[in-house]
Amino acid sequence: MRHRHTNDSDNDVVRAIRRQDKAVVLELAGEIDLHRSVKLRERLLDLTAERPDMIVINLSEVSFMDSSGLATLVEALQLCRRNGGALKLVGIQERVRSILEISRLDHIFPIFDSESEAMAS
Amino acid sequence: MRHRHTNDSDNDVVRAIRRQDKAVVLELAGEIDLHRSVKLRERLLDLTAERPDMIVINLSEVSFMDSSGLATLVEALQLCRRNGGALKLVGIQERVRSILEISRLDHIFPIFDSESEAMAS
Amino acid sequence: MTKDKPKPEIVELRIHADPAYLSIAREAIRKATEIAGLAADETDGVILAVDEALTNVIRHSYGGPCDKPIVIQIRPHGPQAAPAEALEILIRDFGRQVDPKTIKSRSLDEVRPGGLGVHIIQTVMDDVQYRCVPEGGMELRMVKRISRPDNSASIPASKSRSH
Amino acid sequence: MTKDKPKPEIVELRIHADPAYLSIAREAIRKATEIAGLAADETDGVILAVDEALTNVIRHSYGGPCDKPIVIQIRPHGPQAAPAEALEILIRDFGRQVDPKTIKSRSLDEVRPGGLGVHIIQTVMDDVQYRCVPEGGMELRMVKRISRPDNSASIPASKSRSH
Ligand SMILES: Nc1ncnc2c1ncn2[C@@H]1O[C@H](COP(=O)(O)OP(=O)(O)O)[C@@H](O)[C@H]1O
Ligand SMILES: Nc1ncnc2c1ncn2[C@@H]1O[C@H](COP(=O)(O)OP(=O)(O)O)[C@@H](O)[C@H]1O
Repeated sequence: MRHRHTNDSDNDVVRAIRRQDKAVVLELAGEIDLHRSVKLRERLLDLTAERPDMIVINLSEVSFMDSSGLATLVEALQLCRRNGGALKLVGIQERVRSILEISRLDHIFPIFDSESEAMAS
Repeated sequence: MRHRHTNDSDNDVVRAIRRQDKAVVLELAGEIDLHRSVKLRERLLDLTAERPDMIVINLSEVSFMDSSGLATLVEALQLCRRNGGALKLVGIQERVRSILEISRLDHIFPIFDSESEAMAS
Repeated sequence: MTKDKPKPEIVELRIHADPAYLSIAREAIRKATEIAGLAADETDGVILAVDEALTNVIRHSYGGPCDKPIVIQIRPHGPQAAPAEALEILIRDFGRQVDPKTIKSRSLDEVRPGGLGVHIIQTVMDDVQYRCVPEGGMELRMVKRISRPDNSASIPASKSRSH
Repeated sequence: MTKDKPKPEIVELRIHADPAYLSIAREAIRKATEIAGLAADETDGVILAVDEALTNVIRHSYGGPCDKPIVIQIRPHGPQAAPAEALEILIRDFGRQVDPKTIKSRSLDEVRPGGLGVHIIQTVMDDVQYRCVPEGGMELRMVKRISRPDNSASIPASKSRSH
Protein backbone atom coordinates (compact mmCIF):
# COMPACT_ATOMS: atom_id res chain seq x y z
CA MET A 1 0.00 0.00 0.00
CA ARG A 2 2.93 2.35 0.58
CA HIS A 3 4.19 4.56 -2.20
CA ARG A 4 7.20 3.53 -4.19
CA HIS A 5 7.85 7.15 -5.04
CA THR A 6 5.89 10.31 -5.16
CA ASN A 7 4.87 10.39 -8.78
CA ASP A 8 1.55 11.60 -10.12
CA SER A 9 -0.35 8.35 -9.76
CA ASP A 10 0.86 7.85 -6.19
CA ASN A 11 -0.33 11.29 -5.24
CA ASP A 12 -3.71 10.65 -6.68
CA VAL A 13 -6.31 9.87 -4.06
CA VAL A 14 -8.65 8.52 -6.74
CA ARG A 15 -8.22 4.75 -6.41
CA ALA A 16 -10.90 3.78 -8.95
CA ILE A 17 -13.80 5.11 -11.02
CA ARG A 18 -16.68 2.76 -11.82
CA ARG A 19 -19.68 3.54 -14.00
CA GLN A 20 -23.03 1.88 -13.39
CA ASP A 21 -25.95 3.08 -15.55
CA LYS A 22 -26.12 6.83 -15.01
CA ALA A 23 -24.20 6.73 -11.72
CA VAL A 24 -20.48 7.14 -11.27
CA VAL A 25 -18.76 5.59 -8.25
CA LEU A 26 -15.53 7.23 -7.16
CA GLU A 27 -13.30 5.29 -4.75
CA LEU A 28 -10.95 7.56 -2.84
CA ALA A 29 -8.08 6.46 -0.61
CA GLY A 30 -5.39 7.85 1.65
CA GLU A 31 -4.98 11.28 3.18
CA ILE A 32 -6.78 14.14 1.43
CA ASP A 33 -4.87 17.28 2.35
CA LEU A 34 -3.73 20.40 0.46
CA HIS A 35 -1.17 18.25 -1.38
CA ARG A 36 -3.72 15.78 -2.69
CA SER A 37 -6.88 17.88 -3.04
CA VAL A 38 -5.58 19.78 -6.09
CA LYS A 39 -5.68 16.58 -8.17
CA LEU A 40 -8.96 15.45 -6.65
CA ARG A 41 -10.55 18.78 -7.59
CA GLU A 42 -9.49 18.34 -11.25
CA ARG A 43 -10.97 14.85 -11.35
CA LEU A 44 -14.22 15.97 -9.72
CA LEU A 45 -14.61 18.94 -12.08
CA ASP A 46 -14.10 16.62 -15.07
CA LEU A 47 -16.68 14.20 -13.69
CA THR A 48 -19.35 16.81 -12.91
CA ALA A 49 -18.89 18.20 -16.44
CA GLU A 50 -20.20 14.84 -17.69
CA ARG A 51 -23.45 15.62 -15.81
CA PRO A 52 -24.07 12.14 -14.41
CA ASP A 53 -27.36 11.59 -12.56
CA MET A 54 -25.47 10.50 -9.49
CA ILE A 55 -21.92 10.64 -8.17
CA VAL A 56 -21.24 8.25 -5.30
CA ILE A 57 -18.01 8.96 -3.44
CA ASN A 58 -16.71 6.01 -1.44
CA LEU A 59 -14.55 7.30 1.43
CA SER A 60 -14.02 4.02 3.27
CA GLU A 61 -10.27 4.00 2.51
CA VAL A 62 -9.80 7.68 3.35
CA SER A 63 -7.99 8.01 6.69
CA PHE A 64 -7.69 11.80 6.79
CA MET A 65 -9.42 14.77 5.21
CA ASP A 66 -8.88 18.45 5.92
CA SER A 67 -10.84 21.53 4.85
CA SER A 68 -9.10 21.66 1.45
CA GLY A 69 -10.45 18.18 0.71
CA LEU A 70 -13.85 19.09 2.08
CA ALA A 71 -13.92 22.21 -0.11
CA THR A 72 -13.55 20.08 -3.24
CA LEU A 73 -16.48 17.91 -2.12
CA VAL A 74 -18.68 20.96 -1.40
CA GLU A 75 -17.82 22.43 -4.80
CA ALA A 76 -18.67 19.15 -6.55
CA LEU A 77 -21.92 18.84 -4.58
CA GLN A 78 -23.01 22.31 -5.67
CA LEU A 79 -22.08 21.69 -9.34
CA CYS A 80 -23.99 18.39 -9.34
CA ARG A 81 -27.10 20.00 -7.87
CA ARG A 82 -26.94 22.86 -10.35
CA ASN A 83 -27.02 20.20 -13.08
CA GLY A 84 -29.97 18.43 -11.47
CA GLY A 85 -27.81 15.52 -10.30
CA ALA A 86 -26.97 14.10 -6.87
CA LEU A 87 -23.71 13.61 -4.97
CA LYS A 88 -23.63 11.07 -2.14
CA LEU A 89 -20.97 10.02 0.37
CA VAL A 90 -20.54 6.45 1.62
CA GLY A 91 -18.30 4.60 4.07
CA ILE A 92 -17.07 7.61 6.03
CA GLN A 93 -14.62 6.70 8.82
CA GLU A 94 -15.25 8.20 12.26
CA ARG A 95 -12.25 10.52 12.10
CA VAL A 96 -13.33 11.89 8.73
CA ARG A 97 -16.92 12.31 9.86
CA SER A 98 -15.84 14.63 12.68
CA ILE A 99 -14.54 17.28 10.25
CA LEU A 100 -17.96 17.22 8.53
CA GLU A 101 -19.61 17.74 11.91
CA ILE A 102 -17.24 20.51 13.02
CA SER A 103 -17.87 22.27 9.70
CA ARG A 104 -21.64 21.69 10.07
CA LEU A 105 -21.71 20.03 6.67
CA ASP A 106 -22.89 16.62 7.91
CA HIS A 107 -26.50 17.52 7.04
CA ILE A 108 -25.65 19.05 3.66
CA PHE A 109 -24.28 15.84 2.16
CA PRO A 110 -26.46 12.74 1.77
CA ILE A 111 -24.45 10.13 3.70
CA PHE A 112 -24.90 6.34 3.45
CA ASP A 113 -23.25 3.28 4.96
CA SER A 114 -22.84 1.40 1.69
CA GLU A 115 -22.75 2.00 -2.05
CA SER A 116 -25.90 -0.09 -2.61
CA GLU A 117 -27.87 2.01 -0.12
CA ALA A 118 -26.68 5.18 -1.85
CA MET A 119 -27.62 3.82 -5.29
CA ALA A 120 -31.06 2.69 -4.11
CA SER A 121 -32.01 5.97 -2.50
CA MET B 1 -5.88 0.61 20.83
CA ARG B 2 -4.26 3.99 21.37
CA HIS B 3 -2.93 5.00 24.77
CA ARG B 4 -5.04 7.19 26.98
CA HIS B 5 -1.93 8.36 28.77
CA THR B 6 1.55 7.13 29.25
CA ASN B 7 1.25 5.31 32.53
CA ASP B 8 2.92 2.08 33.49
CA SER B 9 0.37 -0.29 32.04
CA ASP B 10 0.24 1.58 28.74
CA ASN B 11 3.99 1.36 28.38
CA ASP B 12 3.94 -2.34 28.97
CA VAL B 13 4.35 -4.33 25.79
CA VAL B 14 3.16 -7.49 27.59
CA ARG B 15 -0.44 -7.78 26.48
CA ALA B 16 -1.18 -11.12 28.15
CA ILE B 17 0.44 -14.06 29.92
CA ARG B 18 -1.19 -17.49 29.61
CA ARG B 19 -0.08 -20.67 31.33
CA GLN B 20 -0.66 -24.09 29.77
CA ASP B 21 0.82 -27.11 31.60
CA LYS B 22 4.51 -26.33 31.92
CA ALA B 23 4.54 -23.78 29.10
CA VAL B 24 4.04 -20.03 29.44
CA VAL B 25 2.70 -18.04 26.51
CA LEU B 26 3.62 -14.35 26.43
CA GLU B 27 1.66 -12.11 24.08
CA LEU B 28 3.56 -8.94 23.22
CA ALA B 29 2.20 -5.91 21.36
CA GLY B 30 3.26 -2.54 20.00
CA GLU B 31 6.69 -1.08 19.46
CA ILE B 32 9.55 -2.59 21.46
CA ASP B 33 12.21 0.10 21.69
CA LEU B 34 14.52 1.40 24.44
CA HIS B 35 11.48 2.95 26.16
CA ARG B 36 9.55 -0.32 26.35
CA SER B 37 12.27 -2.94 26.59
CA VAL B 38 13.18 -2.03 30.19
CA LYS B 39 9.80 -3.28 31.40
CA LEU B 40 9.84 -6.28 29.08
CA ARG B 41 13.23 -7.32 30.48
CA GLU B 42 11.87 -7.27 34.07
CA ARG B 43 8.90 -9.42 33.08
CA LEU B 44 11.09 -11.88 31.19
CA LEU B 45 13.57 -12.18 34.06
CA ASP B 46 10.68 -12.90 36.47
CA LEU B 47 9.32 -15.54 34.10
CA THR B 48 12.60 -17.32 33.49
CA ALA B 49 13.16 -17.42 37.26
CA GLU B 50 10.07 -19.68 37.44
CA ARG B 51 11.99 -22.12 35.23
CA PRO B 52 9.13 -23.13 32.96
CA ASP B 53 9.78 -25.94 30.47
CA MET B 54 8.83 -23.66 27.62
CA ILE B 55 8.30 -19.94 27.05
CA VAL B 56 6.40 -19.13 23.86
CA ILE B 57 6.59 -15.48 22.84
CA ASN B 58 3.82 -14.40 20.47
CA LEU B 59 5.04 -11.40 18.45
CA SER B 60 2.14 -11.17 15.99
CA GLU B 61 1.02 -7.79 17.39
CA VAL B 62 4.54 -6.37 17.55
CA SER B 63 5.01 -3.79 14.78
CA PHE B 64 8.54 -2.68 15.63
CA MET B 65 11.52 -4.07 17.52
CA ASP B 66 14.99 -2.62 17.83
CA SER B 67 18.21 -4.08 19.21
CA SER B 68 17.25 -3.20 22.80
CA GLY B 69 14.17 -5.41 22.44
CA LEU B 70 16.16 -8.12 20.72
CA ALA B 71 18.73 -8.03 23.53
CA THR B 72 16.03 -8.87 26.10
CA LEU B 73 14.94 -11.84 23.98
CA VAL B 74 18.52 -13.10 23.61
CA GLU B 75 19.07 -12.79 27.36
CA ALA B 76 15.84 -14.70 28.10
CA LEU B 77 16.75 -17.40 25.56
CA GLN B 78 20.11 -17.94 27.22
CA LEU B 79 18.60 -18.04 30.73
CA CYS B 80 15.97 -20.57 29.60
CA ARG B 81 18.56 -22.81 28.01
CA ARG B 82 20.76 -22.64 31.11
CA ASN B 83 17.75 -23.94 33.08
CA GLY B 84 17.14 -26.73 30.58
CA GLY B 85 14.05 -25.02 29.14
CA ALA B 86 13.13 -23.70 25.69
CA LEU B 87 12.17 -20.27 24.36
CA LYS B 88 10.27 -20.06 21.07
CA LEU B 89 9.06 -17.18 18.92
CA VAL B 90 5.80 -17.22 16.96
CA GLY B 91 3.93 -14.91 14.58
CA ILE B 92 6.84 -12.64 13.66
CA GLN B 93 5.87 -9.86 11.23
CA GLU B 94 8.08 -9.32 8.18
CA ARG B 95 9.50 -6.02 9.42
CA VAL B 96 10.44 -7.55 12.77
CA ARG B 97 11.96 -10.61 11.13
CA SER B 98 14.40 -8.45 9.20
CA ILE B 99 16.14 -7.23 12.37
CA LEU B 100 16.64 -10.89 13.37
CA GLU B 101 18.18 -11.55 9.95
CA ILE B 102 20.40 -8.45 10.00
CA SER B 103 21.61 -9.45 13.47
CA ARG B 104 22.09 -13.05 12.29
CA LEU B 105 19.91 -14.29 15.13
CA ASP B 106 17.22 -15.84 12.94
CA HIS B 107 18.85 -19.26 13.31
CA ILE B 108 19.45 -18.94 17.05
CA PHE B 109 15.76 -18.67 17.97
CA PRO B 110 13.32 -21.49 17.23
CA ILE B 111 10.69 -19.68 15.12
CA PHE B 112 7.15 -20.97 14.40
CA ASP B 113 4.13 -19.69 12.53
CA SER B 114 1.62 -20.45 15.28
CA GLU B 115 1.47 -21.13 19.01
CA SER B 116 0.19 -24.68 18.45
CA GLU B 117 3.15 -25.52 16.23
CA ALA B 118 5.52 -24.14 18.84
CA MET B 119 3.85 -26.11 21.65
CA ALA B 120 3.89 -29.33 19.62
CA SER B 121 7.56 -29.17 18.68
CA MET C 1 14.54 22.42 38.15
CA THR C 2 12.23 24.75 40.00
CA LYS C 3 8.48 24.33 39.99
CA ASP C 4 8.00 27.51 38.00
CA LYS C 5 10.19 26.56 35.07
CA PRO C 6 8.03 25.61 32.12
CA LYS C 7 8.10 22.01 31.00
CA PRO C 8 10.54 21.53 28.13
CA GLU C 9 9.04 20.98 24.72
CA ILE C 10 8.44 17.38 23.66
CA VAL C 11 9.45 17.95 20.11
CA GLU C 12 10.29 20.64 17.58
CA LEU C 13 9.68 20.01 13.91
CA ARG C 14 10.79 22.21 11.03
CA ILE C 15 9.37 21.64 7.54
CA HIS C 16 9.30 23.65 4.34
CA ALA C 17 6.12 25.52 3.56
CA ASP C 18 5.19 22.77 1.12
CA PRO C 19 1.99 20.69 1.20
CA ALA C 20 4.03 17.60 0.30
CA TYR C 21 5.42 17.60 3.84
CA LEU C 22 2.18 18.07 5.79
CA SER C 23 1.86 14.33 6.37
CA ILE C 24 5.21 14.31 8.20
CA ALA C 25 3.92 16.95 10.61
CA ARG C 26 0.65 15.08 11.12
CA GLU C 27 2.37 11.82 12.08
CA ALA C 28 4.83 13.55 14.41
CA ILE C 29 1.92 15.37 16.08
CA ARG C 30 -0.01 12.10 16.38
CA LYS C 31 2.76 10.40 18.33
CA ALA C 32 3.53 13.47 20.44
CA THR C 33 -0.10 13.96 21.48
CA GLU C 34 -0.48 10.26 22.29
CA ILE C 35 2.64 10.45 24.47
CA ALA C 36 1.27 13.55 26.19
CA GLY C 37 -1.83 11.59 27.15
CA LEU C 38 -4.53 12.74 24.76
CA ALA C 39 -7.34 10.32 23.93
CA ALA C 40 -7.49 8.96 20.39
CA ASP C 41 -10.41 11.11 19.24
CA GLU C 42 -8.84 14.23 20.73
CA THR C 43 -5.58 13.36 18.98
CA ASP C 44 -7.41 13.24 15.64
CA GLY C 45 -8.85 16.71 16.31
CA VAL C 46 -5.47 18.18 17.21
CA ILE C 47 -3.90 16.68 14.07
CA LEU C 48 -6.64 18.30 11.99
CA ALA C 49 -6.22 21.68 13.68
CA VAL C 50 -2.45 21.65 13.16
CA ASP C 51 -2.91 20.63 9.51
CA GLU C 52 -5.33 23.54 8.98
CA ALA C 53 -2.93 25.98 10.65
CA LEU C 54 -0.01 24.78 8.49
CA THR C 55 -2.16 24.96 5.36
CA ASN C 56 -3.02 28.58 6.22
CA VAL C 57 0.65 29.45 6.74
CA ILE C 58 1.51 28.03 3.31
CA ARG C 59 -1.39 29.81 1.58
CA HIS C 60 -1.65 33.10 3.47
CA SER C 61 1.67 33.81 5.23
CA TYR C 62 3.89 32.63 2.39
CA GLY C 63 1.41 33.11 -0.48
CA GLY C 64 1.99 29.58 -1.75
CA PRO C 65 4.39 26.64 -1.46
CA CYS C 66 8.04 27.60 -1.01
CA ASP C 67 11.29 26.54 0.65
CA LYS C 68 10.78 28.80 3.68
CA PRO C 69 10.47 27.10 7.05
CA ILE C 70 7.54 26.49 9.35
CA VAL C 71 8.48 25.53 12.91
CA ILE C 72 6.13 23.47 15.05
CA GLN C 73 6.73 23.07 18.79
CA ILE C 74 4.79 20.86 21.15
CA ARG C 75 5.11 21.21 24.90
CA PRO C 76 3.22 20.03 27.94
CA HIS C 77 1.59 22.71 30.03
CA GLY C 78 1.22 22.91 33.81
CA PRO C 79 3.41 22.59 36.92
CA GLN C 80 6.77 20.94 36.29
CA ALA C 81 6.40 17.78 38.35
CA ALA C 82 2.68 17.17 37.81
CA PRO C 83 1.03 15.39 34.90
CA ALA C 84 0.54 17.75 31.96
CA GLU C 85 -2.81 19.56 32.26
CA ALA C 86 -2.70 20.74 28.67
CA LEU C 87 -0.70 20.57 25.50
CA GLU C 88 0.65 23.76 23.97
CA ILE C 89 1.38 23.79 20.25
CA LEU C 90 3.27 26.70 18.69
CA ILE C 91 3.41 27.30 14.95
CA ARG C 92 5.93 29.86 13.79
CA ASP C 93 6.40 31.25 10.30
CA PHE C 94 8.71 33.85 8.75
CA GLY C 95 6.28 35.23 6.18
CA ARG C 96 3.89 38.13 5.80
CA GLN C 97 2.56 39.71 8.99
CA VAL C 98 -1.13 40.50 9.32
CA ASP C 99 -3.20 42.00 12.12
CA PRO C 100 -4.27 38.97 14.20
CA LYS C 101 -7.80 40.46 14.31
CA THR C 102 -8.15 39.84 10.56
CA ILE C 103 -7.68 36.09 11.05
CA LYS C 104 -11.18 34.96 11.78
CA SER C 105 -13.80 32.44 10.82
CA ARG C 106 -16.57 33.24 8.34
CA SER C 107 -20.22 32.50 9.09
CA LEU C 108 -20.98 28.84 8.45
CA ASP C 109 -24.60 29.58 7.49
CA GLU C 110 -23.62 29.98 3.87
CA VAL C 111 -22.55 26.66 2.33
CA ARG C 112 -19.58 27.26 0.07
CA PRO C 113 -16.16 25.71 -0.53
CA GLY C 114 -13.34 26.96 1.69
CA GLY C 115 -13.18 29.33 4.62
CA LEU C 116 -13.35 26.59 7.26
CA GLY C 117 -9.79 26.42 8.60
CA VAL C 118 -9.95 29.00 11.37
CA HIS C 119 -13.35 27.71 12.50
CA ILE C 120 -11.93 24.17 12.78
CA ILE C 121 -8.89 25.36 14.73
CA GLN C 122 -11.08 27.32 17.16
CA THR C 123 -13.53 24.47 17.60
CA VAL C 124 -10.89 21.82 18.32
CA MET C 125 -8.56 23.89 20.50
CA ASP C 126 -9.29 25.39 23.92
CA ASP C 127 -7.24 28.52 23.34
CA VAL C 128 -6.03 30.05 20.05
CA GLN C 129 -3.81 33.16 19.86
CA TYR C 130 -2.10 34.67 16.83
CA ARG C 131 0.64 37.26 17.24
CA CYS C 132 3.15 39.11 15.09
CA VAL C 133 6.68 38.27 16.20
CA PRO C 134 8.82 41.45 16.46
CA GLU C 135 11.71 39.70 14.66
CA GLY C 136 9.40 38.91 11.72
CA GLY C 137 6.66 36.44 10.83
CA MET C 138 3.71 35.22 12.84
CA GLU C 139 3.22 32.82 15.73
CA LEU C 140 0.12 30.80 16.45
CA ARG C 141 -0.23 29.45 19.99
CA MET C 142 -2.83 26.74 20.50
CA VAL C 143 -3.68 25.07 23.79
CA LYS C 144 -5.54 21.78 24.16
CA ARG C 145 -6.63 20.67 27.64
CA ILE C 146 -5.98 17.06 28.55
CA SER C 147 -9.00 15.47 30.18
CA ARG C 148 -8.03 12.72 32.59
CA PRO C 149 -10.98 10.65 33.79
CA ASP C 150 -8.70 8.57 35.99
CA ASN C 151 -6.34 10.94 37.72
CA SER C 152 -4.91 8.40 40.11
CA ALA C 153 -3.30 6.54 37.24
CA SER C 154 -1.70 9.57 35.69
CA ILE C 155 1.98 10.23 36.00
CA PRO C 156 4.26 13.17 35.35
CA ALA C 157 4.49 14.32 31.75
CA SER C 158 7.99 15.67 32.17
CA LYS C 159 10.99 13.56 31.31
CA SER C 160 10.90 11.90 34.71
CA ARG C 161 8.00 9.90 33.30
CA SER C 162 10.00 7.53 31.24
CA HIS C 163 12.63 6.39 33.71
CA MET D 1 18.79 28.17 -7.56
CA THR D 2 21.93 26.91 -9.23
CA LYS D 3 22.48 23.29 -10.06
CA ASP D 4 25.25 23.00 -7.52
CA LYS D 5 23.24 24.12 -4.54
CA PRO D 6 22.37 21.16 -2.37
CA LYS D 7 18.72 20.20 -2.12
CA PRO D 8 17.12 21.72 0.96
CA GLU D 9 16.34 19.35 3.80
CA ILE D 10 12.87 17.78 3.84
CA VAL D 11 12.49 18.03 7.55
CA GLU D 12 14.34 18.80 10.74
CA LEU D 13 13.23 17.22 13.98
CA ARG D 14 14.49 18.05 17.45
CA ILE D 15 13.67 15.76 20.38
CA HIS D 16 14.99 15.36 23.89
CA ALA D 17 17.42 12.55 24.49
CA ASP D 18 14.62 10.51 26.02
CA PRO D 19 13.47 7.05 24.86
CA ALA D 20 9.84 8.15 25.36
CA TYR D 21 10.15 10.29 22.22
CA LEU D 22 11.80 7.76 19.89
CA SER D 23 8.44 6.82 18.39
CA ILE D 24 7.90 10.43 17.25
CA ALA D 25 11.18 10.33 15.35
CA ARG D 26 10.33 6.95 13.81
CA GLU D 27 6.97 8.12 12.44
CA ALA D 28 8.43 11.37 11.09
CA ILE D 29 11.20 9.39 9.38
CA ARG D 30 8.66 6.93 7.97
CA LYS D 31 6.68 9.68 6.21
CA ALA D 32 9.81 11.55 5.08
CA THR D 33 11.38 8.45 3.52
CA GLU D 34 8.12 7.51 1.81
CA ILE D 35 7.90 11.02 0.35
CA ALA D 36 11.52 10.78 -0.82
CA GLY D 37 10.62 7.65 -2.77
CA LEU D 38 11.96 4.77 -0.71
CA ALA D 39 10.21 1.42 -1.01
CA ALA D 40 8.31 0.15 2.02
CA ASP D 41 10.88 -2.47 3.08
CA GLU D 42 13.73 0.03 2.68
CA THR D 43 11.76 2.53 4.75
CA ASP D 44 11.49 -0.02 7.57
CA GLY D 45 15.26 -0.50 7.48
CA VAL D 46 15.97 3.23 7.61
CA ILE D 47 13.56 3.66 10.54
CA LEU D 48 15.39 0.90 12.39
CA ALA D 49 18.82 2.41 11.66
CA VAL D 50 17.73 5.87 12.86
CA ASP D 51 16.20 4.35 16.00
CA GLU D 52 19.48 2.54 16.75
CA ALA D 53 21.50 5.72 16.18
CA LEU D 54 19.22 7.73 18.50
CA THR D 55 19.35 4.99 21.12
CA ASN D 56 23.15 5.13 21.00
CA VAL D 57 23.14 8.92 21.39
CA ILE D 58 20.94 8.63 24.49
CA ARG D 59 23.03 5.84 26.02
CA HIS D 60 26.58 6.73 24.94
CA SER D 61 26.74 10.46 24.05
CA TYR D 62 24.52 11.64 26.90
CA GLY D 63 25.08 8.73 29.29
CA GLY D 64 21.34 8.21 29.74
CA PRO D 65 18.01 9.95 29.25
CA CYS D 66 18.07 13.72 29.70
CA ASP D 67 16.53 16.98 28.47
CA LYS D 68 19.38 17.68 26.03
CA PRO D 69 18.47 17.83 22.35
CA ILE D 70 19.06 15.47 19.46
CA VAL D 71 18.58 17.00 16.02
CA ILE D 72 17.62 14.85 13.06
CA GLN D 73 17.79 16.21 9.51
CA ILE D 74 16.62 14.46 6.38
CA ARG D 75 17.58 15.74 2.95
CA PRO D 76 17.52 14.41 -0.58
CA HIS D 77 20.88 13.90 -2.22
CA GLY D 78 21.86 14.48 -5.86
CA PRO D 79 21.60 17.23 -8.52
CA GLN D 80 19.08 19.93 -7.68
CA ALA D 81 16.55 19.41 -10.45
CA ALA D 82 16.77 15.62 -10.77
CA PRO D 83 14.95 13.00 -8.70
CA ALA D 84 16.77 12.32 -5.47
CA GLU D 85 19.40 9.60 -5.91
CA ALA D 86 19.83 9.11 -2.20
CA LEU D 87 18.57 10.21 1.13
CA GLU D 88 20.96 11.81 3.60
CA ILE D 89 20.12 11.63 7.30
CA LEU D 90 22.10 13.65 9.82
CA ILE D 91 21.93 13.03 13.56
CA ARG D 92 23.51 15.69 15.73
CA ASP D 93 24.05 15.60 19.48
CA PHE D 94 25.63 17.96 21.99
CA GLY D 95 27.07 15.35 24.31
CA ARG D 96 30.36 13.58 24.92
CA GLN D 97 32.82 13.40 22.02
CA VAL D 98 34.58 10.14 21.21
CA ASP D 99 37.03 9.15 18.53
CA PRO D 100 34.82 7.99 15.62
CA LYS D 101 37.14 4.98 15.20
CA THR D 102 35.95 3.64 18.58
CA ILE D 103 32.36 3.43 17.31
CA LYS D 104 32.34 0.03 15.73
CA SER D 105 30.43 -3.20 15.56
CA ARG D 106 31.44 -6.23 17.60
CA SER D 107 31.81 -9.70 16.06
CA LEU D 108 28.41 -11.34 15.66
CA ASP D 109 29.86 -14.83 16.09
CA GLU D 110 29.33 -14.68 19.82
CA VAL D 111 25.62 -14.72 20.69
CA ARG D 112 24.99 -12.30 23.54
CA PRO D 113 22.54 -9.53 24.39
CA GLY D 114 23.41 -6.06 23.05
CA GLY D 115 26.17 -4.71 20.84
CA LEU D 116 24.10 -4.85 17.64
CA GLY D 117 23.26 -1.19 16.98
CA VAL D 118 26.28 -0.14 14.90
CA HIS D 119 26.12 -3.38 12.91
CA ILE D 120 22.45 -2.71 12.07
CA ILE D 121 23.18 0.90 11.05
CA GLN D 122 26.05 -0.20 8.79
CA THR D 123 24.04 -3.03 7.24
CA VAL D 124 21.01 -0.90 6.41
CA MET D 125 22.77 2.27 5.25
CA ASP D 126 25.03 2.70 2.22
CA ASP D 127 27.37 5.17 3.89
CA VAL D 128 27.91 5.85 7.61
CA GLN D 129 30.25 8.55 8.93
CA TYR D 130 30.68 9.76 12.50
CA ARG D 131 32.52 13.01 13.23
CA CYS D 132 33.23 15.27 16.17
CA VAL D 133 31.73 18.72 15.57
CA PRO D 134 34.27 21.47 16.48
CA GLU D 135 31.55 23.43 18.32
CA GLY D 136 30.81 20.37 20.48
CA GLY D 137 29.00 17.05 20.25
CA MET D 138 28.97 14.47 17.49
CA GLU D 139 27.36 14.19 14.09
CA LEU D 140 26.38 10.99 12.35
CA ARG D 141 25.85 11.22 8.60
CA MET D 142 24.03 8.30 6.99
CA VAL D 143 23.27 7.91 3.29
CA LYS D 144 20.69 5.56 1.82
CA ARG D 145 20.58 5.12 -1.98
CA ILE D 146 17.14 5.19 -3.57
CA SER D 147 16.71 2.37 -6.05
CA ARG D 148 14.29 3.29 -8.81
CA PRO D 149 13.35 0.32 -10.97
CA ASP D 150 11.14 2.54 -13.13
CA ASN D 151 13.08 5.69 -13.78
CA SER D 152 10.72 7.07 -16.40
CA ALA D 153 8.02 7.49 -13.78
CA SER D 154 10.21 9.31 -11.32
CA ILE D 155 9.90 13.03 -10.79
CA PRO D 156 12.04 15.66 -9.11
CA ALA D 157 12.49 15.29 -5.38
CA SER D 158 12.96 19.00 -4.87
CA LYS D 159 10.06 21.23 -3.94
CA SER D 160 9.05 21.50 -7.60
CA ARG D 161 7.60 18.04 -7.21
CA SER D 162 4.47 18.96 -5.40
CA HIS D 163 3.14 21.76 -7.57
N1 LIG E 1 -1.51 32.13 8.78
C1 LIG E 1 -2.26 33.15 8.30
N2 LIG E 1 -1.68 34.31 7.89
C2 LIG E 1 -2.42 35.31 7.41
N3 LIG E 1 -3.74 35.27 7.30
C3 LIG E 1 -4.41 34.17 7.68
C4 LIG E 1 -3.69 33.04 8.20
N4 LIG E 1 -4.60 32.10 8.51
C5 LIG E 1 -5.80 32.58 8.20
N5 LIG E 1 -5.70 33.84 7.70
C6 LIG E 1 -6.82 34.72 7.28
O1 LIG E 1 -8.03 34.20 7.84
C7 LIG E 1 -8.96 33.88 6.80
C8 LIG E 1 -9.78 32.67 7.17
O2 LIG E 1 -8.99 31.49 7.10
P1 LIG E 1 -9.68 30.07 6.92
O3 LIG E 1 -10.82 29.97 7.87
O4 LIG E 1 -8.63 29.02 7.05
O5 LIG E 1 -10.29 30.08 5.45
P2 LIG E 1 -9.53 30.23 4.04
O6 LIG E 1 -8.08 30.05 4.30
O7 LIG E 1 -10.12 29.15 3.19
O8 LIG E 1 -9.88 31.62 3.57
C9 LIG E 1 -8.13 33.72 5.54
O9 LIG E 1 -8.86 34.00 4.38
C10 LIG E 1 -6.99 34.71 5.77
O10 LIG E 1 -7.39 36.01 5.39
N1 LIG F 1 26.62 7.94 19.66
C1 LIG F 1 27.69 7.32 20.22
N2 LIG F 1 28.55 8.02 21.00
C2 LIG F 1 29.61 7.41 21.55
N3 LIG F 1 29.90 6.10 21.41
C3 LIG F 1 29.07 5.36 20.66
C4 LIG F 1 27.94 5.92 20.02
N4 LIG F 1 27.31 4.93 19.32
C5 LIG F 1 28.04 3.81 19.54
N5 LIG F 1 29.10 4.06 20.33
C6 LIG F 1 30.14 3.07 20.75
O1 LIG F 1 30.06 1.96 19.86
C7 LIG F 1 29.82 0.74 20.60
C8 LIG F 1 28.94 -0.20 19.81
O2 LIG F 1 27.61 0.28 19.75
P1 LIG F 1 26.41 -0.71 19.46
O3 LIG F 1 26.77 -1.59 18.31
O4 LIG F 1 25.18 0.10 19.27
O5 LIG F 1 26.28 -1.64 20.74
P2 LIG F 1 25.98 -1.23 22.27
O6 LIG F 1 25.48 0.18 22.24
O7 LIG F 1 24.96 -2.23 22.71
O8 LIG F 1 27.29 -1.36 22.97
C9 LIG F 1 29.21 1.20 21.91
O9 LIG F 1 29.45 0.29 22.96
C10 LIG F 1 29.91 2.53 22.14
O10 LIG F 1 31.18 2.35 22.74
